[in-house]
Amino acid sequence: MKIHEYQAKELFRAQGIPVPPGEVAESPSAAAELSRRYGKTVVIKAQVLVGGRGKAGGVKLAKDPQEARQHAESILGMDIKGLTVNKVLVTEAVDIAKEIYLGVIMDRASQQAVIMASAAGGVDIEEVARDRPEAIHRLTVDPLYGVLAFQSRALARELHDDPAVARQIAVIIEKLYAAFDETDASLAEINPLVVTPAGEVIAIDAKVNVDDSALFRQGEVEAMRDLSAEDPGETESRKMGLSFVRLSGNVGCIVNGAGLAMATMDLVKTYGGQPANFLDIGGSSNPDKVVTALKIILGDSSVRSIFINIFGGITRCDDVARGLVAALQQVEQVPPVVVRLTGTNETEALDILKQVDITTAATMDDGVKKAIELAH
Amino acid sequence: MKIHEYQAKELFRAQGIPVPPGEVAESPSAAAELSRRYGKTVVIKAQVLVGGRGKAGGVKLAKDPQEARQHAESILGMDIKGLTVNKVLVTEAVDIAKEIYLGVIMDRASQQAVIMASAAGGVDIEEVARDRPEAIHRLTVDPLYGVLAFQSRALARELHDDPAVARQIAVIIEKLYAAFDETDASLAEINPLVVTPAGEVIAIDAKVNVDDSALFRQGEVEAMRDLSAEDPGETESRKMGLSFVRLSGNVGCIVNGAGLAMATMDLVKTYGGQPANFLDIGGSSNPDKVVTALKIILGDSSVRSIFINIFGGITRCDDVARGLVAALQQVEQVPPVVVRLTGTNETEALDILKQVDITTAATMDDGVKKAIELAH
Amino acid sequence: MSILIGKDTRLVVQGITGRDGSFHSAQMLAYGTNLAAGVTPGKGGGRFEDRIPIFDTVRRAVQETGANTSIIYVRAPFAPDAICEAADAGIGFIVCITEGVPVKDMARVLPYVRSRGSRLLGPNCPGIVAPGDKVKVGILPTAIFKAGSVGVVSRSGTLTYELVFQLTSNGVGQSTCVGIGGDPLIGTNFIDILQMFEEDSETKAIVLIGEIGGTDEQEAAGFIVKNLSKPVVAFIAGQTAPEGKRMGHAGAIVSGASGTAKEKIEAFEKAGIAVARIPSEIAPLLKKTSSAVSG
Amino acid sequence: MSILIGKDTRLVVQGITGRDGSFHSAQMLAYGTNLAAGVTPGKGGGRFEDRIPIFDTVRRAVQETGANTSIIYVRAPFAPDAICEAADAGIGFIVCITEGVPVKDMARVLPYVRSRGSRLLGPNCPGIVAPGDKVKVGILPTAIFKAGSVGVVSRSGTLTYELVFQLTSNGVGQSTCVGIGGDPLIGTNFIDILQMFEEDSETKAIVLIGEIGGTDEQEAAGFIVKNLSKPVVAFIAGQTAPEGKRMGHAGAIVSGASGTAKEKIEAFEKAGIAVARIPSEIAPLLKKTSSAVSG
Repeated sequence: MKIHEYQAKELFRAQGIPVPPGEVAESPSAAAELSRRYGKTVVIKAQVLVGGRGKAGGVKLAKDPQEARQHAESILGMDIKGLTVNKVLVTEAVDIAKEIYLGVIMDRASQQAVIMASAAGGVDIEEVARDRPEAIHRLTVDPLYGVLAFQSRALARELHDDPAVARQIAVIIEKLYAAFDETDASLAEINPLVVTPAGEVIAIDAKVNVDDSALFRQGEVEAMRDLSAEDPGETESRKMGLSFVRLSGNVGCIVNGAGLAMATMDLVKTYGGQPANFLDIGGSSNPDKVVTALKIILGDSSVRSIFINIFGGITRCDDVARGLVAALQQVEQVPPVVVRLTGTNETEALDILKQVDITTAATMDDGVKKAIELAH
Repeated sequence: MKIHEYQAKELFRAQGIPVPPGEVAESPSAAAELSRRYGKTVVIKAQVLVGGRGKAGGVKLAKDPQEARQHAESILGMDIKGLTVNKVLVTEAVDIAKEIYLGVIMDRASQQAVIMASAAGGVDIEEVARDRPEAIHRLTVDPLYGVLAFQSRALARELHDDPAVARQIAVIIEKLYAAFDETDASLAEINPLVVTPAGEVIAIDAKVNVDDSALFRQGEVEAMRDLSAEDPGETESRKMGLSFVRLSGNVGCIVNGAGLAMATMDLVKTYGGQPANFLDIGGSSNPDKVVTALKIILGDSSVRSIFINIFGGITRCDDVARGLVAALQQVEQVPPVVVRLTGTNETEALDILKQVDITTAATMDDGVKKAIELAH
Repeated sequence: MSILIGKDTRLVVQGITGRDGSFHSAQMLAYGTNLAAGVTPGKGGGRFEDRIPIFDTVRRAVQETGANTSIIYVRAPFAPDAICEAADAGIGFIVCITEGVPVKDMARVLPYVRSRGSRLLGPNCPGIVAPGDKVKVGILPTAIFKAGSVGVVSRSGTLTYELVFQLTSNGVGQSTCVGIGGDPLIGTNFIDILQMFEEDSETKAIVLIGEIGGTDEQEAAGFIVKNLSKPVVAFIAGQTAPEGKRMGHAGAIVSGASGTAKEKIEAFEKAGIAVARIPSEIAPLLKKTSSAVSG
Repeated sequence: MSILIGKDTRLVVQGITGRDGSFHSAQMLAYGTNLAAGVTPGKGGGRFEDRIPIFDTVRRAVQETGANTSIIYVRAPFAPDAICEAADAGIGFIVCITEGVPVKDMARVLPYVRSRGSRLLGPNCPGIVAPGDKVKVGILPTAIFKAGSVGVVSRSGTLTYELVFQLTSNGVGQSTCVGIGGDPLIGTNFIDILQMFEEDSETKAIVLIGEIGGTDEQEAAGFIVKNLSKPVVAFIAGQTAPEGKRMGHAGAIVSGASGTAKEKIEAFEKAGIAVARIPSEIAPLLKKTSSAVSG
């Protein structure tokens, strides 16, 4: 789960990481009012759950309330990579002497958290990683010990020569890891961590992604979820325990199992079609899930046909077929549906499916081809 | 460092371990008042930093305020193994269906904390360990993982057959370990942990010893230190960074180093004398420490002679000698003193010691023998 | 011979009285697995299907029945503890089916399991099947399998069923089929299984089923070139997956430019390993690469 | 040959600019120890006595000077981190002089050190001296030593000086003298050192100096009977220590009936090991037990 910059900064602030004063505004007048209150130059920053807002014009300096209002006006409602900006963060501008990159990720290869840091901060860290990998310092954190003092101290010394500044950075490294650890994050990042001309160290940006599997014990983070910033289909599917991702094609896909769902999308593409979505309904034959899945897909007006690909496995296919029939009867104005069902009691299942107006397919290849054809 | 039962119960209560309501009283009338407030049978328990108070008559049931007053009167001021009772704990009596022993110690052999538990609680656990070792269950706790749920569950099942009771015990096991861990304890013990006829589990006694080396970060526990309950010599020596333990003999000992101090005491005994104390002044030649050491020893009127045994080591002996002279000149009415000094600049040291009226000795054996003789 | 499981497997099911645990225990028994014991705290003393003894703890189950393999069906918040319990009780091979285990918990559990000398498969995996021995430790549907000489290793669930079904339909039997799981941190990875297949005399060729996310497939490709003598056919799901979205599995996510299907396919092809572009190509490619594959 | 230290020792001093660190560094240098580097965070780039380079981190010291042994003089709250830093930097042998390290910290540090393949001596120990090689890593006064064939291992500090002084005064030289430290949890115990002395060709006889608290001496007695061919003379301090009182050292405490000097002396005598009742008996006993001991 992703949270906004202003929310990540709240988590950092609670941990004791220095961040500049700032508040969120949902209207130009609120932004102007905040600018007035701070009484100095502020930054107006688009709050969207996607990177690249700077290049899209979503971050602007404002000297006075009038300018704050103007910039907020231009940023609010802006579309950044398909997401609409509903909130801006109004935050005090900070003088910058040096920018540092600091991030913690859960590293799959070492199976431990890794702290990545670079004295070349403020830029796209993936570019640095590609072009100048030696500019990135990596510190693997033993999950049983956390960040040890000698580690944060040594890393901080790599980032800044001034011992007084390095000491501040060492503390921030430990606190960033604490924030990462305590919130079950998969990523916690400060880019840039700024050293001011006066030698103070401040986090002027903040990014935190949290492990979805840990949300059951991260109530405070879960409460930060911004439903207005996500696809309504994703919200709906999450509530039903489905997994849904919208794509831009016209062949809707309903599949049981994530790997099979991806392989089905890939096959649609291979045969010249365009998948409209990823949708994994899991192992159950519960008709409610199928109804929800159909409704979510039908919410996308570009969908021209739907391919349902179920590998029955241990689930009995006749059960699945009954669920499908019940679901299809509850939903109106369905575009053509192609069903492929394999597994125990497959024959009985095909008999049951005769009750509804659908096309059946014997194999995945066959089903995909038919669905693409029907989408034309 | 040892703390009183009522203080250990405060720590347990803060951790969520069930303990009966209770408060401390320093006078019979206060005890009577507490009994009135609870309005039911209470137990009056001597608060002394030593075991065996039950056998000494320091624990008594009181049905009403009058009885509470009487028992408090008899217990307050009582001498238990050389310690005077200044406080009693007045606590609600609990009905007992079963008594369990539960303790956590830092185990030197495995270098980990070990939880010891026995369904034979309420008795001297060292006796159980000797006579029926199979009645004691041991659970070694990996310091990097703490008590895992499956471990506390399995241990609790060994202690009680009723799953509902065992579940309560499992939670208490985890909380007792948490109290142990969070307070840097060397021992945390509940004896007995009581199961009531109604199936509730309650800690009716509590004992916590804390690692002296960790007191610098255990301010809350350090504040629990009861100076009135310890030897004033120990208090004084701790303040000066010395290590002192009073014994019952008449040959006072001042030694640098713990092992050498013990060996010196042992040698006094071997040669027919009785050591009056253990006193380690550490590696320093600071005259203030020697002054303090002398004053502490002189506080004991049974001391008839003093043996000062210093193995100079890296410290220069002439420095030590100057410290000794300064110290002896600051203290009046000193019993005969024998000094043995060995190490660098030993000869100069002996010259310096001629300024004061003391006996010198060339070896430890020689010094001990002379001190014993002077004590007669 | 099969890998990891076989005739010597004596299985204990952790969470045997739950909905999934009891259902799949019956399935495993029916296939032929030697199900020695079940564990559900507080239900010790009972029996599953009137014959399999249930214990309160894994340790007791091991003591009483000699169980050497465990499968875990308990809910995600309790699965890490269940894994540790099995390792602590001396279980050598632990299969965790449970989905949705927090990654942070796995980061702590994995060194625990290793320090006790155990091997973990999963979590969030479908388990393992040895068709020749008729042993299953997991949730895979047994009807799709056929004894043979192809080792299958996969990060996926139903996609594995589909691909195994296609192999069997084409007359290609399997030696062992292993689902390593779709989570970011797992106990056993491609390389571990590839090494075992290399050493397994029964296995003549290998199918590797990967998906987007992480670099396990790239590392597997490097390992195959250096250490494997047996032919491998790979398939990677998720070529159409967008960046930054979790595709069902917690581990199936493209981060920035890393973990894409394209990058993984290229890694295999650079290493000279055949990659099937669509599922139905796998069986023909296998037959082409290995004369030992029947059908 | 000596044990643990010798001509190959390249020492880094952690806390070299502190009061104790600088004093003892000068002493070690004067004795002949190869002091390769010092470490004090924030003082990297400087030099000790105008010649020994000082670094900010142990890792850098190891990289630049090839240090393989470390000695720690930092204050107790920071000592556990210093030990971990040394182990993480690849230091094979770490000596921690610091007194007053919380026991809980040591319980976490010890597995860390082991997992990195390092050995820790201490904490709260006087260190180690090899008189034949003129190498000292610690705080022991060098004037008391004489090269020879007796290995000394002790839980104590000044008592060790006293006893070594008596050996030397009686013409009995030492191969290596090791202070294992007086804390309850230590990195290297009697058995570890006894095993090394057994394997050390230079050592012909062993003096073991124990004290009250714990069961290390009892275990050492058991180990000696089973595994040692060389004669051992033991001495135990604390026969007059009362129950429940910490006698200076954190580890020197009799708990209930356990950890008494009596119990330890009995364990040695049962095992047929000579026990000196008073310090001055040690040298004569040694000469009686071993013809190899000169003097």
